[in-house]
Amino acid sequence: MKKIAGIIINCPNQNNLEAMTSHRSIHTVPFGGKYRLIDFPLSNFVNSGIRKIGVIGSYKYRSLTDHLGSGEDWNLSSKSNDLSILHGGKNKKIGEITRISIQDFIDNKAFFRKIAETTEHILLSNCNSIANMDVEGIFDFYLEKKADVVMVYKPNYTSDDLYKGVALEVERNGEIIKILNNSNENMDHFNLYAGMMFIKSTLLEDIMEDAEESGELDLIDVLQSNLDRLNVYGYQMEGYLKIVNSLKSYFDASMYLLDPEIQKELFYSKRKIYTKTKDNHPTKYNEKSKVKNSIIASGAHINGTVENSIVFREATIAEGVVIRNSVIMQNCTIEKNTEIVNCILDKYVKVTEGKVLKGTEDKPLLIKKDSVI
Amino acid sequence: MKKIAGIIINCPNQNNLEAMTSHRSIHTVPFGGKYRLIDFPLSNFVNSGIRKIGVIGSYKYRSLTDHLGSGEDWNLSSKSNDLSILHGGKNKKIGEITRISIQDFIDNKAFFRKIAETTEHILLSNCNSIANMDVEGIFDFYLEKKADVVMVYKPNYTSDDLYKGVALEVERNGEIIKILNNSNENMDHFNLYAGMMFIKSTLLEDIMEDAEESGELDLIDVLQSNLDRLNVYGYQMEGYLKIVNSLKSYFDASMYLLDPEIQKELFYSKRKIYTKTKDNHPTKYNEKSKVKNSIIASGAHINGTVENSIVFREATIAEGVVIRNSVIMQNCTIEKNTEIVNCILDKYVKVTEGKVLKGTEDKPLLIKKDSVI
Amino acid sequence: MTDTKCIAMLLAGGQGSRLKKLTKDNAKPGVMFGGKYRIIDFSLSNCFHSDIFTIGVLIQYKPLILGRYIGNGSSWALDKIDQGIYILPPYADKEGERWYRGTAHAVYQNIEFIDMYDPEYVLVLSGDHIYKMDYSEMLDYAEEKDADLTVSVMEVDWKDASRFGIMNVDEDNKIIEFEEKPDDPKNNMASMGIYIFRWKTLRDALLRDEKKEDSVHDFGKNIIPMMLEENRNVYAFPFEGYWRDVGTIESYYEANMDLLREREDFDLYSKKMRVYSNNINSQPHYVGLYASINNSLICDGCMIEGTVNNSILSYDVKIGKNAIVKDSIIFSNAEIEDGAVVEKTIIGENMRIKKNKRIGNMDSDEITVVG
Amino acid sequence: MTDTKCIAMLLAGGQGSRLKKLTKDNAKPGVMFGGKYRIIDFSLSNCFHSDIFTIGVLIQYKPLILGRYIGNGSSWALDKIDQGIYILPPYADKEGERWYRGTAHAVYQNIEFIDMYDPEYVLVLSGDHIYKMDYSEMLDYAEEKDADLTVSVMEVDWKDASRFGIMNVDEDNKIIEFEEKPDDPKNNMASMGIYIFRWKTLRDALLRDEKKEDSVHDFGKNIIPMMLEENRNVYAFPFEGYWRDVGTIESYYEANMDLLREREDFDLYSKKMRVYSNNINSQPHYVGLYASINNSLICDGCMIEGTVNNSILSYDVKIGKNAIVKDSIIFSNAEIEDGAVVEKTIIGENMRIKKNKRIGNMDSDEITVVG
Repeated sequence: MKKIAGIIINCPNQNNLEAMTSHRSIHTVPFGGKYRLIDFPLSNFVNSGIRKIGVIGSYKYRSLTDHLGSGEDWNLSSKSNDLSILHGGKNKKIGEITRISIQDFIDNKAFFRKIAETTEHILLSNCNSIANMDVEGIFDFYLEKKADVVMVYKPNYTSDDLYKGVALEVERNGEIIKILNNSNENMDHFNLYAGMMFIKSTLLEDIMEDAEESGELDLIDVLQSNLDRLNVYGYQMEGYLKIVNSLKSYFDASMYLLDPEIQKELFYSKRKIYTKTKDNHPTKYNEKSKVKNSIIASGAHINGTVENSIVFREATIAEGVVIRNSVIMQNCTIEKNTEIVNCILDKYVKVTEGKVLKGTEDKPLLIKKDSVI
Repeated sequence: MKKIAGIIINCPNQNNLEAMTSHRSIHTVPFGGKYRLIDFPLSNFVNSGIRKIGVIGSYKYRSLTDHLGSGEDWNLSSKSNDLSILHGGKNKKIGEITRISIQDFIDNKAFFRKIAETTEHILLSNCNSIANMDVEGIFDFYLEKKADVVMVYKPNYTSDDLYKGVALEVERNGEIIKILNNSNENMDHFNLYAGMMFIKSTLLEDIMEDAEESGELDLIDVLQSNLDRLNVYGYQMEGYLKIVNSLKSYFDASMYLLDPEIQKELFYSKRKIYTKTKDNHPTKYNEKSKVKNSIIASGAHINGTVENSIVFREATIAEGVVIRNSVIMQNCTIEKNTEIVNCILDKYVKVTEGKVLKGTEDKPLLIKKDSVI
Repeated sequence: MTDTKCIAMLLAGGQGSRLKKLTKDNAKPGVMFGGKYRIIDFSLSNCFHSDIFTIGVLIQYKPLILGRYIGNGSSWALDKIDQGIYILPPYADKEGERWYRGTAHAVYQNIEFIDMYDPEYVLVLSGDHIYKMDYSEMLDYAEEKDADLTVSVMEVDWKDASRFGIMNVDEDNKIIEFEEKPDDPKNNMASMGIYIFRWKTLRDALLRDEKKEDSVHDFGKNIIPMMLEENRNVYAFPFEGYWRDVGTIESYYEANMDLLREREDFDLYSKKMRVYSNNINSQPHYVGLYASINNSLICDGCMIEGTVNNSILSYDVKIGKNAIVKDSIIFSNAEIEDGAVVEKTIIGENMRIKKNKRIGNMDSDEITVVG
Repeated sequence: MTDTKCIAMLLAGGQGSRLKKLTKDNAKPGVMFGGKYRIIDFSLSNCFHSDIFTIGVLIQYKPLILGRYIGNGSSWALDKIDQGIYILPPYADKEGERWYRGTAHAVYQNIEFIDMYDPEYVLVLSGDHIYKMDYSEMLDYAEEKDADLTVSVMEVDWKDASRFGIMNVDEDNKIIEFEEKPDDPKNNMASMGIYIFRWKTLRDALLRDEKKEDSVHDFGKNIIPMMLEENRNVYAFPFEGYWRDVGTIESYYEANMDLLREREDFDLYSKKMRVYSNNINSQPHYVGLYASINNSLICDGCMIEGTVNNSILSYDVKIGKNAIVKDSIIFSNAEIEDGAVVEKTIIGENMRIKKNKRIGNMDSDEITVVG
């Protein structure tokens, strides 16, 4: 995989995650007990042997640089400059759905120059697709088809929330004949673009050059209008995919993790999901703890009842607490005799003694980072 | 030095470096053959044993994250989170001279919270002061005086360029009784604030809190108006200091490096100046090379004449070239039979065969990054 | 960086045969502890927190696992330029090939290493102790006393005193006599096996000891008695707090169980002098629908469907349905299959306890070891 | 990560006594080369560029400098999770203590290490060769040929052939005969001492060789002949390009001087398969007012006031006023004082040539070594 460079794009429509993205870019939204969203695409890259990776950031870069460092936790080497954090997010918002900003590429010409000598193919990925992808399989398909572009899709996707995404019409031979914006189309079942594509690096360079002149800055649009002259193929992925771009989809994706099958696919695969390691002690359960069907990260103290929930690193759950169907992020402190149902508690939230917090499955209650309730 | 955290500020008036700061923040302006400006304050911190360091960036963060990585080249450990790259540069421009934006601190409250437990003193430094500072000596003075703030100054400074800086009036016992903006005062000799100060962390927190209410966001102004109620002392530094904040001062500072005494003080001290290491081969001189009184970094190819100049890593100087009193940055290519005098060539400049480029000592000619002449 | 005032030499040499199967393929300091840790983590983390960044690890028995575990030292933030953790094995030179023949001989063989740093003091540590200690306080003490040798000591129960090296001191804590495992101890201040030597003095002592034919080249048996005999400045540094030698299965098991007792004198959970380790990247653990976990420590990657009580589970342990684990320590990647019962047992890495099998017994005095 | 297909075992063992003073305190692969490099940089950089990220370095002679130099492997971008460079010294286990008794025995002693990765192939390298080579091409070749053993070979001058191990091959490059230093060579295809073994086959061969009392446990003398005898698939992989064994002062000196000749077959200056090394943080070098430098390689930290011609200067070398250095190699931190003349000489680390002293002679056949 030496001739591939990977780029994780800065999803422009990140604001649907409400207060979760007010202090951080969507890349670093905490997920699954110890991860950040970007860990999934980044691990997918690394697991396929890609060692030139650019991550397009935003002006809210602190949590991103803090999380990634030089990439050593993803097995990336600072010596060989495997990981670059790129400028990003200066572009204006493009419509409602996740799309790809060509301006972000143009702003990082220095990166493209650096990788030019050794790169023939570029793998683009969203930062918010939860999946454990077989990138090598996609690449083989891309080579075999002699394609200019291969877009990965999840077939027969049933949209279970407001998000509709980019839909693809795919021929039997795999060719893509139409790219649709499904927020307009309102289809029930469709082929959802999974947020990952291979593209020839020379083609992307041409597109960047054209875009500087034409001002057409959405890569999806450019591909759609050039489908006739380019070899654009769709690769049908198997397995689990969830794109996180709304509070509801975040909550759903979290709850799906409790499904042993999905857990197995994401975490027990030979392709590991990497994240920043931390020196937490093992999680301590006391005499009164009652935990069922939950994911618990290290460094936590569990003294109460936790059901169908995700508990992040260093959270403290006091005695007499009942937590159900909730996401409790890192460093939260839940004091005695509180009840928390269908909630998402961002980092460092403190819930004081005796409080009750309840959302619904359809509208989970989000508590902002650092709040004291 | 366990109870000190160091913060390198984002000098708001960086624009005086003209095209050198159009694509990068002032932190990462290349200097002295292989360094970036930030290497000096960062090495000063590290050499005194400070291991909690924040660097306030700007929206032009790519070169900064690329240069610093996790800080391993400065002996900082990613495991113990020694180095944080902080948000910065959102504040408006405050006057003409280098001052300190309190807004940048407010925007990074998460960092201050993280260091709060272990930190009692904060060392603030500009990113553009060229000096090899004895920080331990300053700290001892600060403790001995039981000071709230110690500002380091260079006594009897003669301003040799347009830059006037912050001037301090200091009593015999070291107390500072007045802080002046010398661009207004136009003094010939004065005590120049060297861009480094110790401040009690509780005091800085109070100032941040007040600033959020009052909107008074320049730390220098705040100190000036509170001189009567605070213990603010001046520490008289010895040795070489140059603040780089204009093209002229950049050029002068570069030429001063050729002075063996200044070289010795900056580079042959026990306190080393660290920078990002690179895998360059040793510099290759050919049969025709003639080099006098110059600093040459590794990875260069020298086949011509170089006098009184600074040549950065991986520059190539062809046969028949004459370079005098100039700064040739990384990856420049100087083709045959060219003449370059009193110039600053930014990275990746290519000068084609036979060209002549001349500036003057007072007005050196700056050639922008990536230019082909 | 600033001059190196003190470097550490960590004795990780011995076979540790009293830990039985736990040291079958592994040096003693490399044995897992407290779920996610290995024994050596405690000394190495102490070094980092004490600003001691140069550590030589002297090892000749089965160094593979420990060497890979230590890696570049970055786990303990000890991956510095020109400083860090250096594995120092036996080696050959022009004079020939020599194994380490005693604790002092191992340091003698690495005089060249120490001289590269030319420190004022050398801290000698054992790799099999569980404790949190800021060595910089001991170093300050050594400087204050102008001591050639400072020995860290702690009060032990009088009834145990005869199992330790006992230091008899004057009112200034100067050691006037050292008795190795005395039948009739004069006091209960026991040596913890932590020494700070003035390097100049130690270097000289090592060179002379090496030439003595009757010496076994051991710090406790030869070097310290020699220094006392020569009237060197030898001081005791009194340490208060939790400290355990985990050289036997019983002491190893008890020290693990201490973690579940939440002792105030040994707070693994506080961020103060946090114990670092080589963190494995494993997913958060999953607790199943019918699981029950009480008073236990659980690491990342575990999948628990059964009952876990008063136990410590390392990384990636699987506990099947209706399985019961009590008062036990399970090393990483082990599996307790459905319906199996494990009591008062230490289960080694990668072991598998078959369905419905019973191992160990709560009521037994013996600790079962499976490895 | 993906499965480990091939790991490397780098033989860094021998004393290298033919390099005289250069290996006084240092293993041969640790000797400086080309100014900023050490010999081992070439093999390690090759490994990185060939996607071989797991390397065991087998060493027992004076491992201190080399071990510190290799550090965490990050210099060659080999600091991976569960992969990287591992120093493998001799060790003790329950059966006792054993030194490495031959190249094959050294690998035999580390079967446990290799088994941890369970690779399909093992690449065996020497630590004293100067060359750039993409081993992944050789690995592809080995797979294509379904070879149990692939030996990298190159054409040497016929007159030199009898100094090498010579491979006689059939038209498919299958090796049918191997002659160690034949008086009357049948061809000029010499073994470069680079082997790719199928691990299963090698493991078996090592176990059997270990039991043979008459074996010296050497790859060239025992293992390869045994495999040929047993009619294994043994193939020659023809290599074209620059390759030097730098085991003697003369060959070491010549290989250094080759760098100044800008040979097309060995481009140190290109970014392709760039040679990595453990970079020292030193300031750029300074060239004084009266200095003259021609056809030379100069590293960071040097301060040059005199004349340097056709020479290689490592880090932090000082050349005084009116000093002359010609056709010489100066190791780091050495100083040539004012007026001294150094010709055709190798000056070791930290050496100081006093004022106006003369060392070496341009016209001599001998290369002077000061160290």
